[in-house]
Amino acid sequence: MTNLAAAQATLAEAAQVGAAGGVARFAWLLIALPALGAAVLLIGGKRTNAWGHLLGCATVVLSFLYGTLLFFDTTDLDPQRRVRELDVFSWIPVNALQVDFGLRLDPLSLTFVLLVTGVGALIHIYSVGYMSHDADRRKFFAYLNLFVAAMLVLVLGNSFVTLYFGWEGVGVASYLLIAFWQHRPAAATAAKKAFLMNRVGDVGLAIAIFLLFRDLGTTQYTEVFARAGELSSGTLLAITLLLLLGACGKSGQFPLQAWLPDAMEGPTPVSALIHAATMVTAGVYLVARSNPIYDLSPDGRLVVTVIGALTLLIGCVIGCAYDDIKKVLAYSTVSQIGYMILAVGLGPAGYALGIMHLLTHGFFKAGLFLGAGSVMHGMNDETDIRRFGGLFRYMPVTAVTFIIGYLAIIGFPGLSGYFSKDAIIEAAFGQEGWRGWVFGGAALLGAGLTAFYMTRLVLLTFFGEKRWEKLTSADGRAYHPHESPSVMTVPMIVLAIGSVGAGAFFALGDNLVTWLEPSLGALEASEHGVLPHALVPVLTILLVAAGVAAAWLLVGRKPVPVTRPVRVALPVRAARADLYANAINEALFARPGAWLARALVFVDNKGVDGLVNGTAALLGGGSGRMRRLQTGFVRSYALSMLGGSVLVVAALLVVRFA
Amino acid sequence: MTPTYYLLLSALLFTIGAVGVLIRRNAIVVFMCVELMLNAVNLTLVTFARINGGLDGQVMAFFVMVVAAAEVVVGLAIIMSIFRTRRSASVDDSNLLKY
Amino acid sequence: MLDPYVPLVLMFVLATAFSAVSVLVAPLIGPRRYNRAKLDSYECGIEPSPQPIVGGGRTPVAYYLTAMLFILFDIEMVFLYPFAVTADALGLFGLVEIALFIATVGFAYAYVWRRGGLDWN
Amino acid sequence: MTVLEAAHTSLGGFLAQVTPIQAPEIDYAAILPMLIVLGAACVGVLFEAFLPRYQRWSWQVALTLLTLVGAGLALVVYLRDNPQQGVVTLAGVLSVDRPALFLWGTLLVLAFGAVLLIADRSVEPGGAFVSHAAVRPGTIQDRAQAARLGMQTEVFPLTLFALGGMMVFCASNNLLTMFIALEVLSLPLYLMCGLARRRRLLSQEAAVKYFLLGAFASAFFLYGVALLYGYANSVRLRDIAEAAAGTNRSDTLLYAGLGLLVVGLLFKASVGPFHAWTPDVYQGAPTPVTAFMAACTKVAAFGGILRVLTGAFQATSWEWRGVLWGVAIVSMIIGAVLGLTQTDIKRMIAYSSVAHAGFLLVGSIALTGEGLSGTLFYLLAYGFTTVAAFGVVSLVRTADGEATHLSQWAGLAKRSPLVAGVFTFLLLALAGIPLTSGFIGKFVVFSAALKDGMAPLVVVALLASAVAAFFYLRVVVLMYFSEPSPEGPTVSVPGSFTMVAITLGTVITFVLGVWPAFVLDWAGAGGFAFSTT
Repeated sequence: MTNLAAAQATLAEAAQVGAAGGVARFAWLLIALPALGAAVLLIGGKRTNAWGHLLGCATVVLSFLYGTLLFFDTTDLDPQRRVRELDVFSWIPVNALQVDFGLRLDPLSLTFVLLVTGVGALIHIYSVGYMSHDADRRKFFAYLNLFVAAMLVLVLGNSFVTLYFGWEGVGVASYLLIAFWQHRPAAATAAKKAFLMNRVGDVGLAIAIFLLFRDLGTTQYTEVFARAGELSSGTLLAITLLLLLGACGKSGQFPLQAWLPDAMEGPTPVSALIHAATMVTAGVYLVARSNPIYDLSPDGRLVVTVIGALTLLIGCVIGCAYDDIKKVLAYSTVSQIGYMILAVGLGPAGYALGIMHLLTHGFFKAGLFLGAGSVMHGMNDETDIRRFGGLFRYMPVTAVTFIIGYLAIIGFPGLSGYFSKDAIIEAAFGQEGWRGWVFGGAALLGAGLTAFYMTRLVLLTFFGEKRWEKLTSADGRAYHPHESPSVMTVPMIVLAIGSVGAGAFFALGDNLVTWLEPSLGALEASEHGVLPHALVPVLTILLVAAGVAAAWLLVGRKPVPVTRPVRVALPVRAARADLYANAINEALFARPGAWLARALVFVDNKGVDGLVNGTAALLGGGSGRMRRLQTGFVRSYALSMLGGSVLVVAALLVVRFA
Repeated sequence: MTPTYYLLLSALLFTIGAVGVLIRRNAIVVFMCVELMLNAVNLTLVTFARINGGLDGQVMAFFVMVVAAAEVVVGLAIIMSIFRTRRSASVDDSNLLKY
Repeated sequence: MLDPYVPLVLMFVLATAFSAVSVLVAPLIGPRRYNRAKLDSYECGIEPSPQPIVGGGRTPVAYYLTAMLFILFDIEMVFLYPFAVTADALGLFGLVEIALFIATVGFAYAYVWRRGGLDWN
Repeated sequence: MTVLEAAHTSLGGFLAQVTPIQAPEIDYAAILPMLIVLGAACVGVLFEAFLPRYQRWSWQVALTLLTLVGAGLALVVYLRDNPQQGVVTLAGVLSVDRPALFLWGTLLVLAFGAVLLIADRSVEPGGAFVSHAAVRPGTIQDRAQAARLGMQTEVFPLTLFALGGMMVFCASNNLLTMFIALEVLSLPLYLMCGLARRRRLLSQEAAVKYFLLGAFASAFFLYGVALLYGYANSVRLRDIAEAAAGTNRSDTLLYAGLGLLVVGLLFKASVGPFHAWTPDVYQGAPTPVTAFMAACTKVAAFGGILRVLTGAFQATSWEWRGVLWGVAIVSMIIGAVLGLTQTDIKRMIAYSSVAHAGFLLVGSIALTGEGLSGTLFYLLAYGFTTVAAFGVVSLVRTADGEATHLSQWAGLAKRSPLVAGVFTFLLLALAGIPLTSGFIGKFVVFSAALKDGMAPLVVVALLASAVAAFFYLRVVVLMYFSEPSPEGPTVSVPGSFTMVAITLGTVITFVLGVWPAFVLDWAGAGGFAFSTT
């Protein structure tokens, strides 16, 4: 497609953007409700301790119900008229910078609304039970509500600035929630790490927005997309890469993936909601939302795909080596989001597939995390899977729902992961030439590895020897595994049902792809793939089966040591060290940074420091000295006034007559 | 006799008043210097009224006089109160507020 | 040709006569009761300095107060002069306005009076 | 107003000798808010005269607050159907146009907040004002009266007179009226500065300094008026503008007059090198009066500056703009740099107000629609933040009154997180951090200046705000990260008056920060009206 044609096509799309009326006129309520909840809980303080969690749940449930209403309101419309805008208020109506706060109601944003509020509501309910012993439960709900509100701003905003506002908002909420147990140093450090690495990405996003505003004078989606063709190819590439940098930061993609596993220090519902189902997928949303820009820049898309493929492999490999139940799930999240990024990087052939995988992943990964939380709840907050084993009998509901999620994620035929992940693998193989082989191969390999580490996880946790019987937890208590209360299991069951059915519902009859068409354009089927269409599912299933079998052979058949073996092969060691991501970060950035710093210290002491300190000293010293001019004597004040007047009059006369 | 001389005289008086504010220490005298400045302005106004052939300037002088009288009352009240406190009318003595 | 000045001259004569008569007649027909104040030298209505009391013979504050009040009310009257000259031309509107003006001054007067500004001691 | 009217009609009488004079048209509806305020001030004087001592406070407070509400209502009613282009009334003396109405509204609301602070008697038992100003500080009687609960209730009529003066000041169309209004607003303030219940010596000193320098500055203003009268043979802004458009007059008179006039105005606005009184007076005056001065006087002074520059000197803007650039730069630098090393919280806010005056001047000299509306918005935003900030300052106290030394504020957040939180928010607003009105204010003012080709000035302004942000943050750091000193101040539970004032200021600071559109619309609703028809 040439640039011109693309611009015309998007222009045509822009022309169809209608104003929201009817029930959609109150779409701001979606955001206002959780925001109100957060405000009440934060301002009300301890007074709301008794009922705060109920309010927190109620606002999100109401938001979800209203979101559902909006969804049906939209499905009633013609597909061409499903993109609607709602001006809420004009925020800064000055001169050229017209920052309006508006909402964009289209299939893409509504899909996210349903995901965020739906999964959010379930996790709110789950948290009532999970956090019941925590003194600060009210604050926890306040932050969760804040997160939901910010996330809705992110997905509903109709301009990049509004998106950025929500983007920062979810960053703050995520920071607060990771550090929720701030008395643990690990949690505080993890929060800081998440915040810093996110900042790197945010800078990219911010610069991309500046570039858009500089060249187009607007950040409104409709106008930006309609006029994206005016951008030079260099600017386009820069914008796509910068947006990708933002996406990498938020979604834990290479090279900014290291914060996500650490973020599991937060309470488990947070891991489920923010670091599995919703916030970390914001990067995927960003790329998908900016599809008219990415359409114009094949090079930019290629980088997206490469990053996705790389990350999905990294995540799988590391996931195989970890023994911490939440960290394994976290790396699995990294790798699954890698799939999504890979998909949206494929362009029109993959946008909708990425979103589909995002949705199914939202179900099964949230379910898996809640299951993990339920296991921890029954096991004195233990996370080491080597200390679990044979838990199936003690917590059957948790085990069944967890296993359903497991089957979904490895792509067991018929379950949701099967439909969404296979579609991506197929699309990857659908690329022409070396790309098809490389990306398809990576995706295929990832599927096998996923099967391996997830099987290992399930086997070690729920089956086999009861290794915990002879052990005590770190605080000296014996383990008494038990099933969680129903307020926790019900959300897990609901999510398990979603994990089973969502894929089929979305994929069969192309329901989701058709629904998303007004936002993402039509899905292009690949015709020149490197492998025949029929072959790909077969290969996938074979590889998955191989992965399961390998796991069974490794951990299912023989006793597992409670402490992890130290003498292991190099790949395992590498994987245990997060593939040296932190070391690489250190070697690539921190160490040279330190050298550079040391080299700069010299210059710094002499020059820069001198300049900075000099400025500060100059200001401070100048201030101290100028202060003395304020002598306290009226007459000297009068003198300064007279002097000033003479200067003013003299200057006026000089300007006039000179 | 040209009216310009009156303008010069009034400018001179105004300057003397302004300088007086700067160099005199007694608050009452400082204040009298301000009054001198106001009256110099009155002279200017009246002179301009004469030059321009209108009466506006003269009426404005009335207003200035009234305002000056009100200012005298307020000013003397303030100066008197601080004088009673400090037993000194020197403006240089009140410099607790500084820097 | 002297017509316009006749009333002026008449006024002048009358004024002179009145002051002369007042000054000359008073000692003749007035009562003679002397006291210390009457025999003192005249200085703006206050007792002449130095006084043997505390304060180093300075002028009492009450003097300033009265002087200030006098100046204020006196100077306000400057506006009555232009009004009086053009009273005819201004008509009812001017009358109402000047009445309001005097009422405003009256408020201040009421305040001074009620709060003891006019009490000498 | 009666004084003015009478005088003007008599002035006409002088000129016309005997021919009957047409009474001037008076649009009572337009000037009603002003009449209410000044009339109520007179009534307040009568209250003082005739009510017994123990009833005065309640009557005065009721009267003053009712007056402000009534005047506000009159303003709102008039706003609904006033003409877009404004009304010039009272024989061309006053022009009630959109900016004037905006400024009136701003003044009334800010004065409402300040009056609430003035009326509070629970934070400082008996109120912040002395009961007998004439008693000598340091004597036994003085200590006795510091403990007594009465206060000098003349403060209320004085406030109303000052407010009336401000309202006339920013609506006056003629320099003589402006001068009288200047004095009507200044004289009560001089007195109010000297009425603090505690630290009488500082309070009296503040009053003397403010008075002497104020009188000095009004002499300059007046000499400027006289020279301009000589130049244009009229003191009407419109006539001066027309005369300046012609060519055959002495430009020396024009520019000398303009310079002196502007000096007088800049003094009131505490701009630039004419700010010397500000820190001393802000520190010495009773805190509620400081709040009133800092908020309302600034509004009135900049209202006057905007009107004079637009009305009389637009044609000569090329000549004076460079000079005012310099003044604005000096003001911003002085405020920002000197604020860095202040140790007294009230002095620090005073220097901040000098810096803000510089920012406001940047917007004022743009002389465009955006400059006007931006400056008006800034005034409103700044006023509310300042009133609330001084309200908070009045709450932090030790046994002998307010604890204004910064070292006493150390660790305040640990002792009273709410007060520290509110004050932090207000400081951030003063620093111009987003989500506060201060940010929007700076944004609109600077972008108007930028659009009018004053980029270097805007750069200086941004640098100055960065420096200034440092000293606001210093206080925040002090409150949150320092250990409280053992004999530190306690924070009084605010009485309902102070509570309302602080809440009002804080809420509006926030609301204007997130949703400024509606006030910006109002501020930009129309320009000045000068024509005498």
